[in-house]
Amino acid sequence: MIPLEYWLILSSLMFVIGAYGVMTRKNAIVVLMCIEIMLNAANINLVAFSSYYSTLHPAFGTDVSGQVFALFSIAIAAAEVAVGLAILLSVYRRYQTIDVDKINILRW
Amino acid sequence: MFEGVPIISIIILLPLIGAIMSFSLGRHDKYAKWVALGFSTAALVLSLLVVVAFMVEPNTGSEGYHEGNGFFDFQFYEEYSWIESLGIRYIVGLDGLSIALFVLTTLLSTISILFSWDTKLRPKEYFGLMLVLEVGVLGVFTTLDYFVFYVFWEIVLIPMYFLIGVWGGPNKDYAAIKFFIYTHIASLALLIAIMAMYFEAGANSFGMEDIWRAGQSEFARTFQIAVFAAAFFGFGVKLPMVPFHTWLPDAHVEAPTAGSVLLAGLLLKMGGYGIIRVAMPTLPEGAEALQLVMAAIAIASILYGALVCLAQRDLKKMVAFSSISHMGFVLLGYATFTQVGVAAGVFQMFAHGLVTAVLFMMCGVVQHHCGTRIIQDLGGLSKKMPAASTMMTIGFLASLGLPGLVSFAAEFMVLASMFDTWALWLFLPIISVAITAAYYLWALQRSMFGPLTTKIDTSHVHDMNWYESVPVGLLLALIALFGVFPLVVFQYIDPAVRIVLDLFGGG
Amino acid sequence: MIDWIAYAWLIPVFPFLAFVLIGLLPKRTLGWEDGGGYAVAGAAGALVLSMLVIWDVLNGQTLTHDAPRSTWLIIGDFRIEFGIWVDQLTAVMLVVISVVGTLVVIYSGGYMHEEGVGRRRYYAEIMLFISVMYGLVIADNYLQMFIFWELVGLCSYLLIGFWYEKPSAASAAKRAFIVTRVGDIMLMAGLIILFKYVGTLDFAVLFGQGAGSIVSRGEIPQDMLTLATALIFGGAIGKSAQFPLHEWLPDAMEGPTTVSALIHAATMVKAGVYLTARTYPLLVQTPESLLFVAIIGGVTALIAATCALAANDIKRVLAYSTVSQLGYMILALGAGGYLVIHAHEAGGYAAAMFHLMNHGFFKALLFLCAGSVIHSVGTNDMRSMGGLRGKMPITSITMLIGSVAIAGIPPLSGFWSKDEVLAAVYEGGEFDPVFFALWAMGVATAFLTAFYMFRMWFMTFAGAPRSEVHAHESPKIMTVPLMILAGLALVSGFALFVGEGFMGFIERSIEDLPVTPLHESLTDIAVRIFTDPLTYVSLVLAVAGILLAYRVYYLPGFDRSVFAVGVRGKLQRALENRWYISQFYDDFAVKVWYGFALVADWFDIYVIDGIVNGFAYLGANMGATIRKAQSGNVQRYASLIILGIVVLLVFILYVLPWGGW
Amino acid sequence: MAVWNYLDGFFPQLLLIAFALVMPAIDYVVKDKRVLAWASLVPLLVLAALFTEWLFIGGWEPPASDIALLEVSMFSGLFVLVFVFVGIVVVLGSPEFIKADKNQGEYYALILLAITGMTVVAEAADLIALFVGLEIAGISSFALSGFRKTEKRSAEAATKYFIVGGFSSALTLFAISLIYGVAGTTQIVGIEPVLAGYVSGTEPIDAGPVLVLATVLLMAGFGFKIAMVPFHMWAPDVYEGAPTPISGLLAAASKKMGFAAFFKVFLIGLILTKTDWDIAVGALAIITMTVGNLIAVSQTNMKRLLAYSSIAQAGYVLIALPVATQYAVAGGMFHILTHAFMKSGAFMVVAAMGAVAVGEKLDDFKGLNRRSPFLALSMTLFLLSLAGIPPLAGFASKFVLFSSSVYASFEPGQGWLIWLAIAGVLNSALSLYYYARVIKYMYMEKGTGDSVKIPPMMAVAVGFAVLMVVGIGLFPDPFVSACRDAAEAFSGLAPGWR
Repeated sequence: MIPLEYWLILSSLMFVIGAYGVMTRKNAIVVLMCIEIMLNAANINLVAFSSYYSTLHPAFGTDVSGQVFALFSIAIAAAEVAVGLAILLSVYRRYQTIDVDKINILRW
Repeated sequence: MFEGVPIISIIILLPLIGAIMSFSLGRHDKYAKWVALGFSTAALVLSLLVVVAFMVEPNTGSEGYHEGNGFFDFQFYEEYSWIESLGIRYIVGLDGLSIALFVLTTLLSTISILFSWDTKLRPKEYFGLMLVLEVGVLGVFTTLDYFVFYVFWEIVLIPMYFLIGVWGGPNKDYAAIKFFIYTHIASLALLIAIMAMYFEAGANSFGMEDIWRAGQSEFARTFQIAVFAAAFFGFGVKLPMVPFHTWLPDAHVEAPTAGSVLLAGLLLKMGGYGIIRVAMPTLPEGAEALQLVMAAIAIASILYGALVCLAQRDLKKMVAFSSISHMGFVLLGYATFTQVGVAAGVFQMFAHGLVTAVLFMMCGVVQHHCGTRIIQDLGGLSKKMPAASTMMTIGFLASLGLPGLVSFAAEFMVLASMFDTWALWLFLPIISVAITAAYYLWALQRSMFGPLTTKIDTSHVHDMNWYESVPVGLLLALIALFGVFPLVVFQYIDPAVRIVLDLFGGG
Repeated sequence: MIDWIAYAWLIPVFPFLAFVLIGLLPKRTLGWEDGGGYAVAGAAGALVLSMLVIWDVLNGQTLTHDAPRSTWLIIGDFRIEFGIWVDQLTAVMLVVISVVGTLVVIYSGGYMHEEGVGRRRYYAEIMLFISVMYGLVIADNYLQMFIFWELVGLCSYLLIGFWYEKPSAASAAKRAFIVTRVGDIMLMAGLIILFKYVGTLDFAVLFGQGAGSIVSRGEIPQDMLTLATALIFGGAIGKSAQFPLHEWLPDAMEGPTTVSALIHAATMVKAGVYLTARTYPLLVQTPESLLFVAIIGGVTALIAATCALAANDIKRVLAYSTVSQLGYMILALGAGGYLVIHAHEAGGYAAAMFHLMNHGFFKALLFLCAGSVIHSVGTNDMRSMGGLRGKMPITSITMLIGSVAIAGIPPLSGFWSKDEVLAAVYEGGEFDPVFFALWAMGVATAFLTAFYMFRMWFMTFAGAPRSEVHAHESPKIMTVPLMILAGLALVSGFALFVGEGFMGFIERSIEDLPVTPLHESLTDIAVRIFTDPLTYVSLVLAVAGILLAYRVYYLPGFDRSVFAVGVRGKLQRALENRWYISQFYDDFAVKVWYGFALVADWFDIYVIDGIVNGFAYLGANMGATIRKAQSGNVQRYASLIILGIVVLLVFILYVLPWGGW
Repeated sequence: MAVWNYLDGFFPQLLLIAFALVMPAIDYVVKDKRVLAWASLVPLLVLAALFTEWLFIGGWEPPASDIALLEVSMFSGLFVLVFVFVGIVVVLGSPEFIKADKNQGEYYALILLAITGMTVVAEAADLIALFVGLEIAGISSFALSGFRKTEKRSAEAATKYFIVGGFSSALTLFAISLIYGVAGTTQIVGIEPVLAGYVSGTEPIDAGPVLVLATVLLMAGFGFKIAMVPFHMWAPDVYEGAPTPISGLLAAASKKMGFAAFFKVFLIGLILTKTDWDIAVGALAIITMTVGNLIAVSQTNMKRLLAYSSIAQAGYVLIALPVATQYAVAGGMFHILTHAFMKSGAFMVVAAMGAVAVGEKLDDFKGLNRRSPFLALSMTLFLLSLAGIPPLAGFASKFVLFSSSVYASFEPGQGWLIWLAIAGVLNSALSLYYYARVIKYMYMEKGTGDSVKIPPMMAVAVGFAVLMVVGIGLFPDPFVSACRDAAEAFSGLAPGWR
């Protein structure tokens, strides 16, 4: 069995990569994708912790709530993407761009 | 006389009703002054009846009498629950400390309304706000629950903010906001002090008496010092004390005359009243620990205020600074912790209320008739306005502590108690007596005497209107009356002050 | 037989009623001279009652500690009561106030005739003054006295500034008030000290009345009593225009001459002397204060006399003369205290009060004469007078009588009292040699007094007219009071020899001190006066002064330009500038205090308020800087979130444990 | 009926969702779009009536939830009531504001859904429910803020809100996953016993940096919702760009949802490690109120000003967290309650002005007293209440809130808490500066333009908020009691909590 740490390292890397992408990429679609990466990093965590539950918490037996949680979050992420894309579409109509640097008439 | 009648609540409510009526006059705003005068006069008349009914030698069993058992004894006592979950009650009552200020409030409000008789700009708001102000001040002087006290305390700010901001002078924006925020910060210090006392007392009550009673055993010395410092700051800014006084000259200079009258005549008294009603009795050890601080601030206010007056060019600003100096006497009297000093301090509040009202009204008269208050531009006005000049002279003389007028007894007794406590340090505050004479007489000489000024057009200057001379004349009569017979007021103050000092443990 | 003395409290009521009526009645009901009628009635009513009271006092009645009282104030254990106090000392003051007051009011009917509408104010203020002056002298405790003390100061202020449109008058009035207030502060402080230790300011308690002195009763430490008496005397320094606060009195001559006569010669300025005399039971327990009193008196007498030498304003000459004579009285009181302490005799005290009374008459006379001259000539400057003797015979003669009286030529009143004063001072030398020096100063003053008085008289009435003025004698309403006062100046000195004699009369007011009554018969007094060589010393000097003035200012051929060069020139200029004392006040005191005020004002605006506004500025404008971080770039927002997370992590993981929370 | 037994705990949500679902249909049917508003008011009014009866009168009680996802207590009930009240105000204020827009059915549906999400968060007993609730509310409000598709600013606001919101959701979810890993449970009340080793057969867990990381990430995630500095940057932009009633919804309700989550997770789940986060949260509270107020001073757009003011108000409520007493929670709840009314009311005033084409710039408020005395007076009351001037609601709640920190500071070692109160009052004074400026504009400056007529539904919305602000100020007793009951219920959730 792959040690838990490996999963955690993977998820952490994905999380950091996603965060980095949100901060740096100019294309709003890519930013959206980076957010998805971050959400999925958390999903990996949830599933991994659920799988290794009995080693982590020997007193409690097993628990699947992490995996349930992951299912919920996948669904939510999907909804979020749907709304997000719609919003980006309407932004593109008004701004003729989805470069997040250019979308800044609201400030100060 | 008022068995079973909640007379104090009625007196507080009357101006409130008047204010609401005045605000809702719509286009008939020329009647606003009549509404305001009617309701404030009604309150005045009732408050005078209250004075008549007030028992100097109380009959302890009578209705509305509330025995303090060590705390102040109140008459016309009313008590209703308000916010039960926090132990907040609406309690009002009068005793010797408050009754003079209570009547002063109704009196000065009525007089200021009369004095503003020719207000043309937005009269219904103007007179409505004056009445709201009266409500707030009346509440502060009568309520006996800290929470309600604070509520009234803050309510006062709003009408005054508007009075300065709408009807004020050229720099009114700055002055109004400065007044509002500066005094609000002080109020918040007071608020924290009130919260601290409430919790430390643990009586689940904001009642002054309850907290005092619990505090007898619950308030440790360090706690008292800290809370007294906060409360003293809160009250002291209102007083105002040096160096937290700078809101006052600005507010006064810009405020309309009646606003200045109420500001100096009543709002400053709230600070002085708070110290004697709240801070000193409830936190005696704190007061004792900070006695020298109080005294030092008082003396600094007295001297500094007087000195700055000498340099003023604006008549009204001079009067404003003189208030700082004179209110310093109040604080100095308190700081002595002697019967004479504290009683004289309380009396000085009353005296200053009457005198300063006259002074500000006279400044208003000068401004109104001559279009300027700059002393250097005035001169020789006696010729043009003899009545105004006479009244101004008497007002100034009263303010500089001329015997036979009301301030003298207070100042003399404060100084006497000062010597009693600090011996020859007496010579510091007493210098101000000469400086005060100097700035008043100098101002009088340059504004009223000498040849008629040519710096302003004086062709249209005429003497005071009836609505100016009647209020001022009435106040001057009272100034002389209480100057000759101070006992009329002292008889109320003295027993209450005795209770304050008893709270100091043998004081 | 009505017990008039019990009605002494009514004396001030008459003029006060007149004051109220004149002040409040409609103008058309005021009648003669716009209220003059009410004024005369008020003054006369008080005069009549005063005389009745004085009659009672002469018959041995007094009203002191058993007088009826009313409560003014109760604070805690203190009860401040007001009452009346009539003894021999009060009686002397009553005589002066009532007589001079009434005559001045009558005289005003002529003198103020041209004033028009201002007369109403004038009479009201004069009536108020007379009323409170009575109140001052019948007060039975220091606080009550202080109240009236301040009120007479107020009236003085108002009346000096009567012609307020003259800048110099307005300024002089203000000065007078402020300078006397400096004295009043000292008085107030002194009273406060007494009040603290004794718990009351009633004369009856303070003066012991048989219960021993307050020091011996252990109520007040000796050093505090000394301080208190010195401070109380400080009040007298201000009110009686003693050095170094004397300069206000010459300035006060800006008021109408009647006011100068009444307030600044006969009555109010005597209040300081009265106060010092009244405080005698305390003063004699503090020799240091007494010495202080005497020195101030002596110095004042001499300095004021020198200042009078070079004055050209007729009223200023009289004003300095007043200051000088007040110095005499104070000097006599100081010396008299030593006599009471060491010899148990009241000579100095009695002399001071005797001089007070005589001076009240002759100085009022001199002022009213000067007023008559000014009324006629229209100027105060003696350099434009001269030769008025023929045109104003009554004025010139009455003024001559006054001048002779003040110069101390027998048998006019000034001689007797001045002689008694100098004798008392000389006698004090037995107990402290300083008094010999003070006596010498007094004698020198006597010489100078004679000189400058006659300089004035000669410059005014003798010689040829120095300007084109159509002088004429004043109307009867003015000259009759002059004649009455002249008569009094002639005869009041003989009070020394009437009845039990003035000395015997007045010393009864301090007999508790204790004082051994003078066992001199009235003839003994006369004999003592005329056999004492010192009498002749001062007499000869006075005559010499007159002759010198005659030589310099009357006989032709004296070249007065010698006064303008060399050392004499410097001296002349110093005298003309009143020893630069006035300049000192203007340049130093006023400018320094005003400078302080300007600095304080600057401090207030730029430092205290500057700090307040600085905070306000920060609050109002810091946001404008911070909000620049809100760039509108959403990625910056996300970056800031990450940054915040990192900072929080560092804080919790590293700073928090390290900080020792 | 077995299903119903599981679902009856969800009945408020079900009611809201049901109405949300029929909205587009109604939109399709009716011509007068105001009917939509009336329809969406139905569930809100029903819930408002029921919860008011429960919390303030007694009688009706909500059915208890049989599943472990939700807890129904007075604590959650009060939050639900706040959300519902805000919903009422927002819905009342909407028809006039969006009368020119298309797809109004979706608008109301989304409002109802957002409120549904909020109520889920309020009632959540499990981190799963919490997260789902946050996302339902979040996604609905992303869409709502971009509702005016034709407007550049609305679209931009939605984009920013969405990006930052999604980012924050990710942070939250990651944190929750870590907590799950450490504590082995998603039950909020279950976390503390595990960490403390109360559960039989377990030792206390020293999770160390992992738990700290989770805590900090949660701070960021929830801090985003409540616009806590430095996670606040989106708020002014979004409030400004979104349709004004939606700004009101975000400020008055969405923010409160963040607090519900914050209270639950930090004061129940993470109470054991309070010493790790209390100073940090206290410091952030002070920074938040100060920054919010300072920047608000320099604003010229009214909505933006109110946004910064909301940030500052969030700082005040945050005081309750480090203080962490029952009284503090009551104070926090009370301020949440009053702030909901004052802020939604203030936004409704701005919305009303927008609806009658007056404008939302500060300059547009000049002389408002002449143009619409009602709006000017209402705004004045809201602003004074926000500043904490008695006797208005904001004063009463600030009083309770600040006093809780004063009280707690008497405890040994807790003296630093007094600084929270001091910072709070100083900030109140600072905030007075810009509130007073608005009042000055309305009453003391001369404006242009004629008097305006306010649409009746908006007037009702504003009037309702005014009524509550004044009413709570004058008679705070029932509200204080309700907050105390709520706080008691709250502390009852976690055994051993003081």
